[in-house]
Amino acid sequence: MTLWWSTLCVAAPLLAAVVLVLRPKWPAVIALVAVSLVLTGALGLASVLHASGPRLIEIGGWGAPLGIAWRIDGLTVTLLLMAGIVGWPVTIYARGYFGDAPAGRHFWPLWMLLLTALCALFLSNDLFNWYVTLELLSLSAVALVTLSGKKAALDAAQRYLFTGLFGSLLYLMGVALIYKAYGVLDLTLLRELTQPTLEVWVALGLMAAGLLVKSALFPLHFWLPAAHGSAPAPVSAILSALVVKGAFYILLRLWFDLVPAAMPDAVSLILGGLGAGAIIWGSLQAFRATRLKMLVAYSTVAQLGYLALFFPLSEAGVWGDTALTGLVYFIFAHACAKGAMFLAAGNLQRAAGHDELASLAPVARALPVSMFAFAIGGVSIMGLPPSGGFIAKWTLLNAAIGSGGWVWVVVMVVGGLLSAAYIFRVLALSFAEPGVEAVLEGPRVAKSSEWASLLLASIALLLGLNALPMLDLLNIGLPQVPL
Amino acid sequence: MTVTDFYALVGVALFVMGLCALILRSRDLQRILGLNIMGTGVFMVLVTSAAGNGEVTDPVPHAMVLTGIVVAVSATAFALALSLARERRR
Amino acid sequence: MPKRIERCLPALVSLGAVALGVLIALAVLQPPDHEGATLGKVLEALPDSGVSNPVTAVLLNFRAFDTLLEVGVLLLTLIAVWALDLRLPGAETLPASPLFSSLLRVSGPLLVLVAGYLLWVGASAPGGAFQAGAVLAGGCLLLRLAGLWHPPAVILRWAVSVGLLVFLATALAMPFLTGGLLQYPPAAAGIWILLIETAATVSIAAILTSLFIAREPGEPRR
Amino acid sequence: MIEWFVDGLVGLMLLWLAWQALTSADLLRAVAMFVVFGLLVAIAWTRLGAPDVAIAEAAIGAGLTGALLLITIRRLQDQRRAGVPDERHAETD
Repeated sequence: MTLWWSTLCVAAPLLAAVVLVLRPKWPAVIALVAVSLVLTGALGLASVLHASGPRLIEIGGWGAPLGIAWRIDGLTVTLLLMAGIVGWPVTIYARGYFGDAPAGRHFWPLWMLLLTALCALFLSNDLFNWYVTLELLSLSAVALVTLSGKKAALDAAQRYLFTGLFGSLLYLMGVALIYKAYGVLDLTLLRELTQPTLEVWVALGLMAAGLLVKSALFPLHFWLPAAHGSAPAPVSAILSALVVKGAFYILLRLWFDLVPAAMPDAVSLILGGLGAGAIIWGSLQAFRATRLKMLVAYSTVAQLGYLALFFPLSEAGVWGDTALTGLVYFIFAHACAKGAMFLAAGNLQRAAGHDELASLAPVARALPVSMFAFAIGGVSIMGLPPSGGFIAKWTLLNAAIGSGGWVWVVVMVVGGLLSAAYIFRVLALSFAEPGVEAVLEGPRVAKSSEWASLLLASIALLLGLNALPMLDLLNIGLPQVPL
Repeated sequence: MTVTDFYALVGVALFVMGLCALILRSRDLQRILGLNIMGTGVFMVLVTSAAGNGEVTDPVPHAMVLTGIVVAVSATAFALALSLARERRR
Repeated sequence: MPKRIERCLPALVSLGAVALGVLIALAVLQPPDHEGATLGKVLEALPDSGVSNPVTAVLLNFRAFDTLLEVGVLLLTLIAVWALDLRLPGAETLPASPLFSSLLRVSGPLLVLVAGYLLWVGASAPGGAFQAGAVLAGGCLLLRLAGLWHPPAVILRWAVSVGLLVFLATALAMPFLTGGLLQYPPAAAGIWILLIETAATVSIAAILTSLFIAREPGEPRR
Repeated sequence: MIEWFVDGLVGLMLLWLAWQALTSADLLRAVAMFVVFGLLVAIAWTRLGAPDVAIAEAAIGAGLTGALLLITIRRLQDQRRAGVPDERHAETD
């Protein structure tokens, strides 16, 4: 059964993409079916995981090192669930957003291929297979950014493309060095093999650099705000919620299975320092942003910093496990909250015909559902109870306090305050003096788009109210740092 | 140093040259050439890892490079189309 | 950025890149730490793979999942280029000349023949779907230059997707036959691989040709 | 000895051609250099015992990529000559 559940996650969106190329009718329905199947597959895997624990699936029946294997454990299944859960509202939203516009015709197959790439990436356990999924992921992401056809979006897409390809090639060079040294690509096998030698350090450095560029860790985030800010709203949501997490997931797997135990502490400190830099810098930029979508995009830069804080915390023995739990929960909660914020921002932009913060107030009052969705998403981003973001940050904070990492505690608290500052800039729009009558210049916003943003935001909230099942799931087969 | 090592070093040099061009050149087309040459450098390191030991060569790196070449041409086609589109909206 | 830093940028970048290159070069020159673990397995499993060319065996059997996704990358690129909506002028053909048309009459069938040969021989010697597809695309482009390439939109859409469709259908059919994803029954593996490769060759040729033309079929012409 | 001579020549030519392709200000010349570079890479693959890769490199890496680069240069020139921005892409939304 495990085979079918996991196959479903990859095959359903891939088949949908081909069908959409062949016969572009009822695209939203086909996409919705595919996303539902991904979700079904992920839920099926979760139940199998509960019943019989983590396992490997050997594609082609060869097994490593000859063939490629999929790895089913708590981390994989949690992230697959994330893809399915975020995919649902985004698909509904996109149907209302694109309508019959020509750009929409291409959105659907590209989105399905992106989802295929993401699911294959989360399942994979093979260094070269990851390269292929990474390319599929970034190329589809870049193509989605171009859909608005505007000059700014095309320029951002070009930068995104070059940066992404650059990152892939750095990663591939690292893979080449590893293969040269050990003749193996499977991560589980490599875990037993890698030694702290020069070639392993160089390879790891290259792979990490490539993946950090792709996951936009400060100061390698330079491509992100323009790309995420100028893409069509459903695309921004997909990029911020899901795509950046793909590269980070690989980094996380490498951290657990490829990095030899003799890793100098300085490396994780540097990564943590970059994370702290991201939190402070990204938040300040978000606070200074004049456009709503840029504000949300810079918020992503800041939030990605929390992911990097995990690395120094992971080496603190038992607190490392706590930190990992917090991290994965953070990834999930951020995906829902940030996705919801981008969708809501897209509604405001749609209705107003622009997204200049200074003159959005009338529109904000005209779209209470979207504002409410933005607010709930914001609560989770700030890390206030009872949201998923609260559970995630609380867990990370616990790990930091428990392991005596007071610097990280301070960074997280300051980051929370700063995020509150920029999110309240947006929420204040609702409470502005009612003097100006709402002038809606843009096209009408579909009701389904408004409710889709609220749906996603509510999931972020639900993650906080009902955290235990999720936490149980992701603790199955938790990866361990080599000691 | 063997012939294989020599080619591996050529590959590294190509990687470095392509990388510099990608960062320093301003025109799209030159940067795309840079990416392609950088990729060729990586492929060369991969292929030399196959010829490493013994009489029989390992086919896995060859398959990886074949895949890589196809991915590279796809990315190149897309990048070129994108630069045309950008030029049009200028 | 201050002017002075900007002026030094090329030197700084080059210096950094060269330093990186030296590190990679040192790593590359380290002797390998293995006796070809994968290579041994490849040679051991080759008789069961359905083909005798080890590279084809890796691409379409041992690591076929990579190749499946790679065909996906090709199709993705085509959709991406179509989405850019370049609005290129209608036809980019060469003026008709008797020399060119006679060249075409000779080279057209020849290229199809070469492509078919490459596809067939890929099972046992260098060659395979990607090489065959590229050669076939060359032929299609020649036709296009002569103004003779007008496939109906529906056929072109099927041609670009049939490779992925057949590959995926095969992958999904295998669990019923052998119980494993993309796990061929050893006796018939060669036939399944040939089936996938044939479909893939058609798609690769169609996609590469369409990437070159860069205009979605069925789009209004300028 | 003769082998070293051939391989040394191929390797150094590769570096020289890559340098030319990357530094030439004339784009057409750069692309021409790149195509020759691709063909030489194919030779390098055969020297390294990878004939499958060599065929693919010659057909795709040099041939197809080269053709794509050339047609793009031509299309860029055409577009510049036409010079009229497309109304349908005027900034909306």
